[in-house]
Amino acid sequence: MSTAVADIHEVPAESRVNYLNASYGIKSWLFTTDHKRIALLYLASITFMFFIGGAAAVLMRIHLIEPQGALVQPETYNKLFSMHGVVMVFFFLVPSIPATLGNFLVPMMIGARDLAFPKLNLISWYIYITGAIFTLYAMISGGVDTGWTFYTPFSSLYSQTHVIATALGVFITGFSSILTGLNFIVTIHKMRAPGMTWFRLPLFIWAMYATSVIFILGTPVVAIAIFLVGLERIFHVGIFDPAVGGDPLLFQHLFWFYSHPAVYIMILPAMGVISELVTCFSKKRIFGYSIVAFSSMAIAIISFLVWGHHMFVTGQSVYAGLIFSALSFLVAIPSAIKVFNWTSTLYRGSISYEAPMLYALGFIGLFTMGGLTGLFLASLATDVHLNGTYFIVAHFHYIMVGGAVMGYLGGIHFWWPKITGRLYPDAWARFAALVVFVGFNLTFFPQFMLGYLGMPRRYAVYPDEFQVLNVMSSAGASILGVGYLIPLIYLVWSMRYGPAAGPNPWGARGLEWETPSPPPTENFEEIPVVTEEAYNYTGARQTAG
Amino acid sequence: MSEHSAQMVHGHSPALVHQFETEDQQREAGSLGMWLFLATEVMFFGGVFMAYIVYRALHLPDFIQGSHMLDVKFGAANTAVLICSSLTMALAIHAAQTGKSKSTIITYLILTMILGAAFLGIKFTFEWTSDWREGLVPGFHFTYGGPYASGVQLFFCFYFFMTGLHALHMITGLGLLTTLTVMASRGRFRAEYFAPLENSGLYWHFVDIVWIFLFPLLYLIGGRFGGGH
Amino acid sequence: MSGHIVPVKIYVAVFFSLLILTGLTTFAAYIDMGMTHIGHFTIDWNTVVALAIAVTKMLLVVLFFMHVKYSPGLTRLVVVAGFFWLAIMVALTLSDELTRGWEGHPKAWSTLLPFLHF
Amino acid sequence: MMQAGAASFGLSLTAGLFAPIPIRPPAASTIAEGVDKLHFTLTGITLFFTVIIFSTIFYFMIKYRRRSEDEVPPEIEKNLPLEIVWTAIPTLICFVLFFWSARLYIRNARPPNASTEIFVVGKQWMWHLQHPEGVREINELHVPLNTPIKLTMTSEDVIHDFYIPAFRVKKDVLPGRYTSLWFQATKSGTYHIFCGQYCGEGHANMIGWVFVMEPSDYAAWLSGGASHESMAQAGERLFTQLGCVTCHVADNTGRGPSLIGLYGKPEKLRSGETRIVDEALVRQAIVFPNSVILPNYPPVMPTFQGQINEEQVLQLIAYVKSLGTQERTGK
Repeated sequence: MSTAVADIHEVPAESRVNYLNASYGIKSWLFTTDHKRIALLYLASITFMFFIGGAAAVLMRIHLIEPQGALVQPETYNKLFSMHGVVMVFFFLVPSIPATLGNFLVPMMIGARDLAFPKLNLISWYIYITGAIFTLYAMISGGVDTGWTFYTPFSSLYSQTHVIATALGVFITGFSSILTGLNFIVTIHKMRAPGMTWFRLPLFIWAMYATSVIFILGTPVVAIAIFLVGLERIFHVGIFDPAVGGDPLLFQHLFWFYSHPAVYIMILPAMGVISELVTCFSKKRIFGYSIVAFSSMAIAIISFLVWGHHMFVTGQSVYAGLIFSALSFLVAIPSAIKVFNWTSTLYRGSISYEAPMLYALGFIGLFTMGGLTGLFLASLATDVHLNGTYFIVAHFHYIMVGGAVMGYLGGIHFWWPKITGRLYPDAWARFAALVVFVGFNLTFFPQFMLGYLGMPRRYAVYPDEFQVLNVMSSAGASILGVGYLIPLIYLVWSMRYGPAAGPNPWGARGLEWETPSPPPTENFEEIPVVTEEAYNYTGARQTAG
Repeated sequence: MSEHSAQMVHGHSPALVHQFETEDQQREAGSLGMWLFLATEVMFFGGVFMAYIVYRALHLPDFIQGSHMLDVKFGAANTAVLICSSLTMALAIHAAQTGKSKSTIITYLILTMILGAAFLGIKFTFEWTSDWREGLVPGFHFTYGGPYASGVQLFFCFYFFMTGLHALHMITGLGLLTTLTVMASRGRFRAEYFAPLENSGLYWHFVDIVWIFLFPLLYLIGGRFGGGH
Repeated sequence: MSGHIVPVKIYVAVFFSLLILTGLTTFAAYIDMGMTHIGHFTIDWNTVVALAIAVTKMLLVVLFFMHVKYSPGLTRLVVVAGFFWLAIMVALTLSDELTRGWEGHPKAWSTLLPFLHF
Repeated sequence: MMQAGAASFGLSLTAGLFAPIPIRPPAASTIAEGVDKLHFTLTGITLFFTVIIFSTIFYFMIKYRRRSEDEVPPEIEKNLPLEIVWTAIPTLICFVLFFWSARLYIRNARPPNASTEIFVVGKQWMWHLQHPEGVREINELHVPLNTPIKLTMTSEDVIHDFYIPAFRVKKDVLPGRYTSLWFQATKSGTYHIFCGQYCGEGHANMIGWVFVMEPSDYAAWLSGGASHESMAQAGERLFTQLGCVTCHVADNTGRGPSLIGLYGKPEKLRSGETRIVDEALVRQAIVFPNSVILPNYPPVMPTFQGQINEEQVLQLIAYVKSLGTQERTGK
């Protein structure tokens, strides 16, 4: 695939200089501008945030075992779901794949030495950390109870909790996303290796590009919306206060203008990962490369046109509702195309079932369900009944957890040998993937039924008839929780005790697999020259053979 | 770390950093980065403009009333000042581009800074100060009790938020210009390398454009004849 | 590419155009151009003129001072994308904000009748 | 082991507890059947595609499992007709679904002209309901069977949401605005009212019951208890108490326009726009008087914001509405 093939492959990982052992000490990490090290800084921080958000989820699920609430006061429950939402959305899901795998892989996959602006990349991480500190401070000092949506006028005038600190945290973190997106777009445009044309790019790069477009065009709007909430709260000046002529729905427009595309910030990178995994483990070129690539861009663009479907019952006009409903159906089409193409890629492949592939197949199934249940919510008449119920909760968890988190875990497992140079125990990993899949479905499938039966979300207590399904969901959540802990244990274990991975343990194609594991600081001895399309699994064997 | 080795390998000028292969690539990347940043700025200001448009439509008479309480001559004068500063900024870049002496570049940069400071001076001393005296600052000192009081308060909310956000960008721009002046005095800019100058210029012009829209939207709503419609 | 050198006289011409347009927009504000009511919408001609002048000024700055006239297609794409997205946000938000009052009108539902009789 | 545990737990739950779980909530309004039909069609579509995708994946997983490390799968070029087909099918389905759901939505959003109007005020964390006859309820709503009911709703504080799952209706209740929803109950019984929009600490307790009664029972319930003044009467009393009556004189000789014959008709405002005098406009006139001045009248009306609550505003509106049916006495 490239000319940069040297005999470095035979040198054992320990004796070779790579990005991990090039320098030591805490300073060499905190002041690094190496995209690979920054990726690891992100990995550590978002994993930390994931388990904080996860802890909140565990407490909520325990609480909901009893209709009258088994654990906490309603006030505390409200803070728990707000914390869960804020942390998971802004501090885990949005940065998850882009900031870790994206940071690590974008330069490597396109054959560059680093991102275009390495210092900016480090600054992004510090901005993220600053935002996280504000948000964690808000939690420790008493929490916030507005939900992650900060709806006015509750958030701006009525809530008695730490809205300002949380909002500031979210506001600041937004700039981290913007700068990451900017960095990616410039890098993908300007730093591709010779011969790496747009249609030779791995689909993960297309996905990161589409995601970055959303980052830079959507995030500023939510930043300003949240800023205005802060102003309103401090000065009571009436921006969203109807008593002074403000319109609370305007906040929702500004908020969802970003926050709906944000869902695609979460799922598009996962789709990119899945394209890599499915091709590698079935040893085939992706079915319909250009269509999958374009569908990523289509999703990114259409995602900005559909936000009003969050507002069908909020007093938005009937006319706007019709427009947004029609546009919302549009986004189903490129998503469906992707699913069909992934499935077709399996056809006549040579499929093996290492852990990353199990995550990928799980993703396809769960995303299909998550996507199809989205049709219920794009449909005006059914949305009226389902909006604000557990059906919504189930739907977006199928997309965000069943989709984005499965993709994230699949990607982490796939590139772990590249990142650390070590292999993890595959049997454990497969087992964990199954536990996650089963636990996930047990947790969230009952919530579809709860929603249709009419149970509203964000209820600290609920009528007795909903208990059975809630208990089922909580039981599933305990399995899911275990499923997430197992990889944490064996992945950490493998960093020290795992066998050396070699440059390409999966027999995968792509520039990142042509450097040693872990890669040297400069990524490539010499910038490779690309002469063929991505995923050339069949052709490669013939030339190498 | 590896910056030096990369330079030795490639043997390029000291302005080239390790991740780039050529100076052209580096310059294009910087320029694209700046443009993308400005696109995010468009959306950032866009959010406020959006809110402004909605409220203007909802409370047109109130906004006209509020607008008529601003002094149009300061707004117009400030527009002219900013346009002048955009010209001097463009000329500073032109000077670097055509290899003029560093004192020419510095002169234009300092002129730009003086004009920028003049803008802020007019804004703060003549406008904001008198608004404060008249009790037109929502949240701090708002005593206006005439017709459309709540809508006028909303208007002044937007007035202060938009001009404040703009002033913040101006101050950032002045910081950039200071850095550029220092860089210019050290002879960093040549006809082959003036990317920081060019990219800061883009930013400065963008801030000018924001004001070009703020002026009619805040000062001239619904015309300046009589008492509105 | 961005190496293009714009002659000083173009800068100066743009500069004077901008000043003249500033004068023009201020002057125009003192003339009552009236309003036109079309159905639910009201067009305030003073605002239309003021915005048209502002857009012209913006184009002058973007094309000449910011060199977009001489820039590669990618730069233009970014500029267009920025404003296109802004337009999306404004248009779709206004599709709600401006039509919200319509439902109070008995006739409003008749515009939706095609949906009921297909 | 964990998995086995999970599986047996799941099985026992399924066997022991699944039976009493209903698969759909009670359907007790004219709207419910239509929504359910669409819902189950969508469920069918979801199941169909989920089964197709899952079974295809399983089939491929088994059929094309890797048998040896050296096998080379065939090169399969993309298949344009196939891509077109599987783009067209979802597009077509979405097209049909959009029109179906939009049509249903418009029908469900448009209250019949002959609806009985009931007024709802949401407040952290309870529902205040007022019948035009004057009966007031908290967290309970009594309605007659087979009668179209229109709820006009507003909030005293934050955004709430009035949700009756059994009727499949839901609408946010906003401060500073009136939203409405309507339904026609088809089954007697008692059904949940939920607050569907998170509104703070007591959100989960902001629930109530709707009682659907035979019309005769309803009439008895309405007339039972102490004698009430109707909403319009209460409004008239307020109209005098607040001094509105001093300017809005019936024969149009006061400083403000007479309100007789005003309601429900289009009026040209001073700003040039023409608006129908409806609930929203009357509310606006009470809260932001200067924004809806009629030509020929000075902008002298003070705002009543903060002096009266939303329920009283609704009573005033009911009174203005009752004046609307009277003949206008010129200008």
